[in-house]
Amino acid sequence: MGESSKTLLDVKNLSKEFKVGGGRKLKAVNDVSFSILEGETFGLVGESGCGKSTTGRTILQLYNASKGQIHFNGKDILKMNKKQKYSLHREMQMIFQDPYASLNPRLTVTEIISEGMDALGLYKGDKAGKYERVLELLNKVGLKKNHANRYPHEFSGGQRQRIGIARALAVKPKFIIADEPISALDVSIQAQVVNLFQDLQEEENLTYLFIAHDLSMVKHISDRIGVMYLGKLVEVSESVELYNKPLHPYTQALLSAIPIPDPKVEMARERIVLQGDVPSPMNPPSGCHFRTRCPHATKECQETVPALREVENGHFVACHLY
Amino acid sequence: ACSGEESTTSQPSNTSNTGNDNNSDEVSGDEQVLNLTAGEPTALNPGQANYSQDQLITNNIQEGLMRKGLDGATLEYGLAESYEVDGFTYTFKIKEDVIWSNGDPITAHDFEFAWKEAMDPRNASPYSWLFELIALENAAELAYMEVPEDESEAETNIQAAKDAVGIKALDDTTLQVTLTRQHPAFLELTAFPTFFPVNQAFYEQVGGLDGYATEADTMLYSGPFAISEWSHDEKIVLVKNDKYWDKDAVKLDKIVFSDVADENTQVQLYSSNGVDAIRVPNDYVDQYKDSEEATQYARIQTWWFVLNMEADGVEGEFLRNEKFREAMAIGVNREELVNVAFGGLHVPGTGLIPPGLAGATPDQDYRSANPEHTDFLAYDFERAQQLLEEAKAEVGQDLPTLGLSIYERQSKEAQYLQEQYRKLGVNLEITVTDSKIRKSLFNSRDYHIIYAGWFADYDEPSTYLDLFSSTSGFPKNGFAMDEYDALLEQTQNTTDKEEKYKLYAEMESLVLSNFSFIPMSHDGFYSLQKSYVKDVAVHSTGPSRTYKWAYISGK
Amino acid sequence: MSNLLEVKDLSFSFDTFQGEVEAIRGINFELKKGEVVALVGESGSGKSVTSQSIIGLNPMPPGRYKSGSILFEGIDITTQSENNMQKIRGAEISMIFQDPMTSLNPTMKIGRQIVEGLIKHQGLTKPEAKRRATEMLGLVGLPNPDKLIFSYPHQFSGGMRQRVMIAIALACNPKLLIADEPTTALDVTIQAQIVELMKDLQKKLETSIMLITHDLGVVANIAQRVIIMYAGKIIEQGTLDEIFYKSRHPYTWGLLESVPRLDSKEHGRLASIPGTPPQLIHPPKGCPFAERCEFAMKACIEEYPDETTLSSTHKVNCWLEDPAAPTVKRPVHLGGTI
Amino acid sequence: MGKYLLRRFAFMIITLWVIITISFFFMKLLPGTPFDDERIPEAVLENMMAQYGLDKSIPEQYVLYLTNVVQGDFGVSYRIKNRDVTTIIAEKFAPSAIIGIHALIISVPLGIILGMIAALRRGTAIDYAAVGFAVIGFAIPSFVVAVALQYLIAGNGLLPSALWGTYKHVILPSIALALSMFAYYARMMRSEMLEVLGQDYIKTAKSKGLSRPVIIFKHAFRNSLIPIITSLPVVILFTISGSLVIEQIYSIPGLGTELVKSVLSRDYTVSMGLTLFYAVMYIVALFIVDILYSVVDPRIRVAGGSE
Amino acid sequence: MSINPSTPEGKFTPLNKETLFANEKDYKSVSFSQDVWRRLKKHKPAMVSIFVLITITLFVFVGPFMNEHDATAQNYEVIKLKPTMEGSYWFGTDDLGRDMWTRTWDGAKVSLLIGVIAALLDVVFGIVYGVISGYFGGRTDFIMMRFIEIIVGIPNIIITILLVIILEPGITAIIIAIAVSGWAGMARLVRGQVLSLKNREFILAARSLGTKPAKMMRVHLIPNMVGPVLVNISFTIPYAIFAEAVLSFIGLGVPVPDASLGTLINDGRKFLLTGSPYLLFIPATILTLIVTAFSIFGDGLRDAVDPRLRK
Ligand SMILES: Nc1ncnc2c1ncn2[C@@H]1O[C@H](COP(=O)(O)OP(=O)(O)OP(=O)(O)O)[C@@H](O)[C@H]1O
Ligand SMILES: Nc1ncnc2c1ncn2[C@@H]1O[C@H](COP(=O)(O)OP(=O)(O)OP(=O)(O)O)[C@@H](O)[C@H]1O
Ligand SMILES: [Mg+2]
Ligand SMILES: [Mg+2]
Repeated sequence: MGESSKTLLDVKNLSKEFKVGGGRKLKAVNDVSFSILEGETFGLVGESGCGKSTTGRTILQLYNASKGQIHFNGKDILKMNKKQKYSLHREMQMIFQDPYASLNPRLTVTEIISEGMDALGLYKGDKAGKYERVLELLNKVGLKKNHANRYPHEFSGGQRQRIGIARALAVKPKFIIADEPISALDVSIQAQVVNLFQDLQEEENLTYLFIAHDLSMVKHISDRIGVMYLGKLVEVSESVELYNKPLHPYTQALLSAIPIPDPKVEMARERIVLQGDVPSPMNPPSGCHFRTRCPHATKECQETVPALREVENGHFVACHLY
Repeated sequence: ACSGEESTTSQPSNTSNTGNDNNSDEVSGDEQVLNLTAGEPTALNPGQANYSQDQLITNNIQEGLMRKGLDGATLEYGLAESYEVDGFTYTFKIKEDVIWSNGDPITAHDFEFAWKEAMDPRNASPYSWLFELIALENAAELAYMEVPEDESEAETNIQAAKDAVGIKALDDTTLQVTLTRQHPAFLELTAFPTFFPVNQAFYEQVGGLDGYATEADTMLYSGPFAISEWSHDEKIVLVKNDKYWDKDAVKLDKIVFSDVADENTQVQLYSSNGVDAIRVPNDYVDQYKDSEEATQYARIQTWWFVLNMEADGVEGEFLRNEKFREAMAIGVNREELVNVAFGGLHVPGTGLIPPGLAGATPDQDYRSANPEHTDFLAYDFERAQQLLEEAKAEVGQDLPTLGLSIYERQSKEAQYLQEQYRKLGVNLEITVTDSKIRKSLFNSRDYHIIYAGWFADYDEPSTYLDLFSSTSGFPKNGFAMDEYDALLEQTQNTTDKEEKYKLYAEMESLVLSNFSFIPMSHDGFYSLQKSYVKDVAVHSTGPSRTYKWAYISGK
Repeated sequence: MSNLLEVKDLSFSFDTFQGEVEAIRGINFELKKGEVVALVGESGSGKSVTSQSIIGLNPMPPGRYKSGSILFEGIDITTQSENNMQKIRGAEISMIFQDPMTSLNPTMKIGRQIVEGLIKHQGLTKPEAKRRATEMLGLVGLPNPDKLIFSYPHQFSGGMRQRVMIAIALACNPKLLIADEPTTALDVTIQAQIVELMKDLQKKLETSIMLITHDLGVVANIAQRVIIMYAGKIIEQGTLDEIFYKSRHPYTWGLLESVPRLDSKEHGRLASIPGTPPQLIHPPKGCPFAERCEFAMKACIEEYPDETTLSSTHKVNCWLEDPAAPTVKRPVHLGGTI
Repeated sequence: MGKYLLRRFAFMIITLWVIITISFFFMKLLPGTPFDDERIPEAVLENMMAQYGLDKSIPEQYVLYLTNVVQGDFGVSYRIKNRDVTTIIAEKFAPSAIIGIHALIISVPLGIILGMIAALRRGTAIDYAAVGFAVIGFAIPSFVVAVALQYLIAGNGLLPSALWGTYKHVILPSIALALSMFAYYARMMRSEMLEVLGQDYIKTAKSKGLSRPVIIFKHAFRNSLIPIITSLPVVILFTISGSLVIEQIYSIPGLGTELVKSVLSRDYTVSMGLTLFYAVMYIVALFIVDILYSVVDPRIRVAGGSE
Repeated sequence: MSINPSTPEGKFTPLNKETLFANEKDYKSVSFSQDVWRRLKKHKPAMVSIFVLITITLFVFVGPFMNEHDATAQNYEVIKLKPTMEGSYWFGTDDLGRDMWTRTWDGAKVSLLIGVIAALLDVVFGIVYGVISGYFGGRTDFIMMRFIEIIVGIPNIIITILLVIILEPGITAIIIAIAVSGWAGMARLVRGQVLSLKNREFILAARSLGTKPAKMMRVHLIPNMVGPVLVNISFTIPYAIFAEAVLSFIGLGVPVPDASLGTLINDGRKFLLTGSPYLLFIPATILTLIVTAFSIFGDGLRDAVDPRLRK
């Protein structure tokens, strides 16, 4: 991380629409732009349904983007042919939210971890080599050799998530999209996994897109953070800066809504409690999507969509207040 | 007629008579209602009546020139009062005061109209060939004519042909029928539904062919009964016809024919007094044959194996081999067959022509008069084996499994035969086919052996022998013999009965010794009839029963 | 303050195919009038079973009480007939469940779902009950309550539904409200709304609340007392301050440490508890945490430690409290003193 | 909504058209003709075929049939002279429907009640007995049931053993038909009820202190009925459209028998008419299912229709 | 955080963690199917059903050889014999004097065969169709599903009868006919499974690893539908057996002299009134047993594979 690094991923004006019943369209991701530097952890936060997973999956080409560009390592992913896209998986991997649903219950740990290697044709014909690699990976994520031939249902949630991580690491990717990798885990386990993430980043020089709704964890692990609301990126900033000086009213509310496990701090805290619920992405409010819940909403907010602008060095916000 | 599956399952045979739901104690005070079973008629327009149930009901609601009497066979006058024969021309006098159920008089014109309508090629009557059979003048020209596309042209041509046909109403009560030669069953056939009258005015009023006799009220009745209710596929209710000329002879008030297709259900109904008579299904014979209510009847009918001499392949080679066919014919014990598979109900099939069909003299039927003509069919297992070996040697191949097509209800006897032939060394594979498939197998010669049958339409051997001429189109197995055709023609021109029957016997032997039609059994059946049902006339040919004289007593 | 609820030596097990699941094993605690107590623990530690025992909703069978009593205002819940329980439920004790999406009957209008309890417990007539239902919906901050009572649950968002659940639970002015992870299924901003609402209502109505959660942040915000559960046992309980600043159990420490704090500047590693909680089918006979405990000693796996009373409110079950045991210092960065 | 209905209707028409086409050509594959007398001379047979338009090429016949159907003319039966297909179906439908409805009236409520009792007494002897009965009731072939009833009950003269006409004739076939349905619904209700009883909102209802009967009838019952009610249209369709076996054994002039009869006797027009009739009924039933869903389940009401 | 070095007794000696986890070594791995089997074993009715099915299957193969009679051999001396030990006619004889014991087991074999093969065909068709429809989705799915509606819209019995007639009656025709009209349900089930699996994260994970569609179906989709598919099969088999019985009823069943339970029962109807009711009741009982066993087994299986019951 650091200023000298080059940009690994550059997302420009990315949009993703889903067709839903009755010929209507749902804009899950709406004109989102951000970039991630090599070796950096970029956090993406926002409430349920705001399009975080969709962003991640679109980058990984699990969904076809509706609009925009995604440059990875300087190459435009969206213009790649099928074959190139396959080889892309070697560099980009994903870790999923639900440790129970993300492992095929019919496969052994070895089979799960070697799937990516098989798909890319690594260790073709070299069974022993492959197995060696599996054991190495298991060791790396803190599992034991004797776990290799077990089935997922024989593991606890935290252990499963480790298997998922090992699977992603198997192809030696540069870039990992972690889609809420810890939200389904017990508190005492979350820390184990987050630590593992950090260790791996150091060892393998990984770049992360870390998706979560738990701002405290995101802040802990990320260098920079993007805040999403209803398909839009509303604020992007260095994580400490974001915490110290949230600009967007939504970010402010989000921060203040996070409960802090310290009674004294909690007691002293002044809380911005937002009114109302997140509107449906099917028909988002006009203008600024957040205006329906924003304490500062003006007429302008109703009319024009605020663009994401750099208000301070490296601190972007999409709000008419700035 | 052919012994089809439908014609036997819901045959006249399983209609029976009798009974009512009410029991009053006075003998004479019984409610005169009879509950019977019969399949849904396919047509009650006499010219279209085809299946046995059609004929049964038509026979009881209409009347021909003649009618079969209470003894089942003797011809009585029906609507005719008298007739005269002059060479091959018959002149019938119609009774003066006979009327249709709507009050219109029944006239000679009604007969002329009905017969011509039955021959009209546009109407495609299933029995139009009967007119050719009796040698009605110019009947074939009309019945088998090719109908021109153009409607008016068709009308003209047909009208012309109709005018040429040898039937004419000379006046309201005089009907002249001109034949080109003598047919022995002609008079009997005037009691057959195809020859029954139709009232032209009414016929046209209800829409002609498409409308006549499709419902109870779209037909007129000339017979002892009229239909009061016709619930299709459920039941037909007949009531006494008050306009019938001989209505005093009719004692029943009502006959209910219910359509009960399932044999087991029929038995259930009989035993729970739901119906008064049934034909005993083969499987129930043991149970009922000693019952007081059971009567055994012979149905004039023959069941035979038809061996297809035009089949393809090795199978065909065997079927064309006379030794093989003979082995098939003598390799089966018909005595055992009738005992095991028919509960002793049938008689062993000893010839083409079943027992019961009229012989040369009134005191003797044809079959018993000609036993020696079929001696070569006698069971001889060893010889059969030997013949089979010889056949194999001649063909030079192993005998493959042959297909045997049967109706579902022949399953038991077929399985018996299959086992017997297996012992002989002939393997048969049984396929159950319905009559539609059988028909197409026949036509395309796409079969090895079919287990078929034929029952007499009238009481004279030619009802069978006529079938085997090369022009009848009946033998669909490659059987054709000039010698036979010549003999047939000879019989048609022979007036001497004795002489004729001699020729008949010769013809029969000719067919049988070809061994491509192998008789298995002659039909017989038990009818269960409640003892309170009296005087039902049972016929062994044509429509199966007449209820004109029937009554209930002592229920 | 007198005790509203006293749970004494309560054990509860489920008989399953695999064997007996000892879901809770001899727990003791009490709850005072007007108090907010948080029950904290990891998944499967027995929080829900505990709370459902109190309201008598554990499925029996397969569940069964093995020992102990639950005294609610002096009445032992474990021995009450179903009929008596029906009088208590909803009227004296009511409950909010974790998932508002599934906890409301999807085919019944909101209004009726609130009214039911009112008619049953307070003997109100229908119009009265309806009026009260409207009032309750207003109280939990839902707009247009008089219209909402005719809506079906699916027309509401999760936050709104959870408010409806709260309205239902509070409709009959219960003395005790059990909230089983009421905000876990909700978004952070909505969670904040609900927590604020509960706090407000608690103040207004003086209902005692037993809040079940694994989120220490929420605990810090709302609770007065905290009970920490682990593998079917209560391992530590105390006031908010006692737990957050003076806790004595290594597990409590671990819990507190493993949550990153927004205000902490450093970007370093989180303290984590290795391993996973034990199975409850054949639970270890000693301290269930021993396997994961940094300080585990021989005694820990042999015998379960007795309760040590540190203050009238602060109790802990840990062998480290044994005078003979080595002294272990509380991690410094957790704050507080000792 | 209007647009939705229109679209739906358009699909129905297309579906029907495809069904007509498939079954038409399929039936033409059958060997044999409707006219089977072996003695009918070829000339006469040809005339007969011509009379029904069967001499034309199959595509021609198809076009003709389709044109007629569009005009509401389903033709006349080949088997029974001059009987209109529409009339045949109308007449045959009545007995089938009567028996079907009786069977439904007997089986559905009883099945639901039994299933409910079993669910509420889960794990007890009552439950085992009910489940056992339901499983076996479902497994006994209907013709064995029908014959046994005929033998045991009608054999004693209590009820007519077969035939059609009076109300007495309805009872046995209805019971025979009802048994397997009864068993089916008992099982279905039991599992639905258990499923619903395990739902969170039942816990909520309990936590309100509602009594067991209130919970069962106001909360559980209605929701467990949803799948049953919504499955009903299709089940009703199959029930009232006639059971071949029952009709045959009790000699009832119904649709089931007619269907088999018509196919076996190559009565193309009737077979086609019946196929169409069933298809239309089926499609309509599916449509009703959709509507029912939105009626009984408010979650779907708002979502609006399909997909 | 440090441990005070002064430890008075062994009781408070720090533990060596290695020994604590030592017992993990002899852990035996259990695959998903073993897990299901383990659960199934606890389902008593299902186990009884399996036992019944195995017993019947055993008799189906061994039964005919237990006495000296042949299924089609006719012995006119012993027509319609009641079940007796004498001459080892344990189930009696029929109206052609054939041994019912042998015929019943042979018939059960045919019925089971029809059930099993029809189910297999069903599975093959249904799975292929359903997987394609569900996996490719969109227009393909739409058209394929409409086609299913059409198939279901044509009465089953018509399709079955037509096929049996066209293909000439025989076991093959019956199996094909039953399979053709039966696969739609399976296809729908499979499609539904695929649709729900498609959004499961492990499928997304496989896609993100670059797994190709063929492997995707083989490794990820199909194995994970095994549970519901098996449950469906356990209901398809009795359905097929029933369907054959109904075909027997209209005379389109297994060709004579072979027997299936359906033809035996149908033939047996006439013996109810003629003093040999056992000719109906024996095959009927066996059919009922088979169907009952299958459906109870299916229930048990459903419980065993139901993810909601899984932890
Ligand atoms: N395959 C899909 N088809 C249709 N709509 C979809 C699909 N996937 C996601 N959506 C919709 O797109 C929106 C964004 O979804 P997404 O999963 O990206 O949100 P998220 O921020 O990851 O939420 P969460 O925190 O719940 O995971 C949601 O409204 C969701 O309903
Ligand atoms: N009906 C039941 N049958 C069998 N075991 C059960 C049942 N209900 C709960 N358990 C078991 O009891 C133990 C405690 O469960 P409980 O639901 O109280 O945990 P919890 O602390 O509420 O966890 P969570 O945070 O996941 O809700 C668990 O091991 C659970 O598996
Ligand atoms: Mg997501
Ligand atoms: Mg819980």
